[in-house]
Amino acid sequence: MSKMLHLINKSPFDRNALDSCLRLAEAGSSVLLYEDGVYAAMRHAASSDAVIKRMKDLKFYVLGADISARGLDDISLIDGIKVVDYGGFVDLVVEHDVAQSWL
Amino acid sequence: MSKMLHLINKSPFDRNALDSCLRLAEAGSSVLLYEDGVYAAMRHAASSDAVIKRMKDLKFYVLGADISARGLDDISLIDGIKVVDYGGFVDLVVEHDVAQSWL
Amino acid sequence: MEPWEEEEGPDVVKRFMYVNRRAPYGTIYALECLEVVLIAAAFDQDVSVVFVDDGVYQLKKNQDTTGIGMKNFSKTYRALDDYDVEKIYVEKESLEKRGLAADDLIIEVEVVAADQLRKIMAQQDVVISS
Amino acid sequence: MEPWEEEEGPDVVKRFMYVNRRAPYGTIYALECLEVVLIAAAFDQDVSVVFVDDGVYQLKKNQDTTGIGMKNFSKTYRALDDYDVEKIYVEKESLEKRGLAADDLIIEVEVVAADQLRKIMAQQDVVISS
Amino acid sequence: MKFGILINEGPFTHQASDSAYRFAVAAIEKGHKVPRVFFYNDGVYNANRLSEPQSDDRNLVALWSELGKANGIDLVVCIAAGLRRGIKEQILQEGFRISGLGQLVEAGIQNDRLVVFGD
Amino acid sequence: MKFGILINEGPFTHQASDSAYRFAVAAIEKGHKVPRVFFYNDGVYNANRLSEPQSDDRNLVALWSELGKANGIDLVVCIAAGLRRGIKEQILQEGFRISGLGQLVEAGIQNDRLVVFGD
Repeated sequence: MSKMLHLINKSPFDRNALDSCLRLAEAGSSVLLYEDGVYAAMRHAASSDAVIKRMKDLKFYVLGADISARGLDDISLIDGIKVVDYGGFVDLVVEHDVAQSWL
Repeated sequence: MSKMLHLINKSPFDRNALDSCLRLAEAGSSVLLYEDGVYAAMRHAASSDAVIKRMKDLKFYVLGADISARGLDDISLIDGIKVVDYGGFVDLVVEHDVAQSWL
Repeated sequence: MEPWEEEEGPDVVKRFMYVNRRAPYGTIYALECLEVVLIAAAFDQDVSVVFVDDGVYQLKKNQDTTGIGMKNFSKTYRALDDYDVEKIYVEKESLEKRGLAADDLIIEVEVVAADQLRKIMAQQDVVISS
Repeated sequence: MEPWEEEEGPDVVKRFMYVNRRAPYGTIYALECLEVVLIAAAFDQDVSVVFVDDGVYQLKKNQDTTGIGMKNFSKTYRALDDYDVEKIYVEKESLEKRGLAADDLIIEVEVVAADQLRKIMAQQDVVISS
Repeated sequence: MKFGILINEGPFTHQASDSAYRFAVAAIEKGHKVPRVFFYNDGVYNANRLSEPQSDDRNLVALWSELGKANGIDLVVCIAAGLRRGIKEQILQEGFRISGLGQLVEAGIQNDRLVVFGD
Repeated sequence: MKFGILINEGPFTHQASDSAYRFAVAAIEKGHKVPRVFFYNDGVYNANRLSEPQSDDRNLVALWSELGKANGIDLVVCIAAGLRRGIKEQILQEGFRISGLGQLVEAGIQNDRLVVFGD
């Protein structure tokens, strides 16, 4: 079985990309939140529970440059989501067998 | 107060346009579903209840050409949604004071 | 002379509302809508700007776009006041859903509940969304 | 000779999955993804096509685009079989949410539940979404 | 009645320009006027005369140009949106002109309705 | 490792091309290869050399062209997607070439990973 990296670049409030990914991501795979997808990494948002619920069997990452761009450095992230830079994005793609973009 | 025509061209399953419109449309205004918005006119879909709930104080219309294009002629519409053609779309814009597109 | 000039005098004032429902940077709509508002301010019309849904993120403080290589236009919202664009509304429910409050925003705005915003929206002559 | 030809032989077979999550006509993604699949079929690779979320609408029977002036490409899905594209999956939950069933679709597909689809998705080498 | 139309998306990728075109045709058939269509955001791509759809597909660039000519519609491409996207005079379809955002605001002031088509 | 990249959106309207560019730069800095970037859907607009962003804005058309030249990246614009949208040789930025969809499938076959950036 391939180890998958799921890429989410859409806001969880506007699009169903995160919902569908959380429904269809196999246990043990990883999710990288970037672009408008980073809003899903915020604690205390209406979307937080859905993410937290799958933290037991999925690993979550978020792109720091997109967090800073959107002024979210002062907002708490959900515990256990790891911040990466573009180099870390590349490393994640290398470490997983397949990258799936939820467009 | 202006009599408003709300224009929805997005699927209720993918975007929040319909939800936000239903939350913010003043009683007495109208909603035209067109393009991918026509999926919200279908009966027996997960989105149907939200539409039905506001049928008591909003009028709903759907663009027939977009229904046929998507092969929905054989699917039941929610009772009380009126089908219009592009001429009817124009008439609705004329009959209301303002058209608001929920992009 | 254009046909409409026969019907309407030059001093008609309409209520224009610009509606922002999308986050900044992920798409260009926030920036290009702001560009319209700045031009619109030069016309003697009644201008309102509304931020609902992900549009409220446009006003988030502390934006720093260095890492994504895009222009940070968030400070331009501060210029709206100089352009006499003073009716700026943010929906309360949209803020709450995103765990944000008024003091997270880069400018002072009028935070309005959905049922108030409904009434404000229903008082416009032209609504431009992007 | 390109650098990769040194490393991989010509007869490597990869599992390609094309994922469709959007309705037809409202956007071009459905059509342009179908165009990729038809080309991909000419390569000797293992091809799967998946329809989830609004993507299931692409396969709805009885599409008639006369009124919107766009090309009806729904019958092209029937050609997939001639191109030996036989692994066509539709998610059960997506159909149900939209009040649709397998016999509403223009071609025969394998309707799979979300937990089966998870496993199918996790067996691919390349995933192309549009 | 006079309609202003604002189109925010290019041809093909979204249905916006198709819907706007059909709306404009229907309005004119009913005796209304469409004094101006303003092309903003990716809408500026509707004016690219190099656009060459497949022979069995509609050609929105040509359709707008012809509708404009036949009905005196002012087809305005936003200069700022067009510059960054590379829609300039040298590839501009006949019948379109390039101008500023003020033309959009004017369309809102001078017409009875402004209808926005986008994503 | 070798990465293929697929870009489905044009510059400006979506962040896709920006993100893909930064991903490609980071990959190259880490010693990986990016043999090919394929531009599909509205992604073909990234190759329009008439694009002229404001002076304080980034110019993705130029950035891709330079990155491609410096690192031998094959920048391929889909011929079918480009034709309908009017992205043709006469306005093609240096460093890009126009070819068929087979080049995308090839990029999937010949690279270790294919990463898709879109809307």
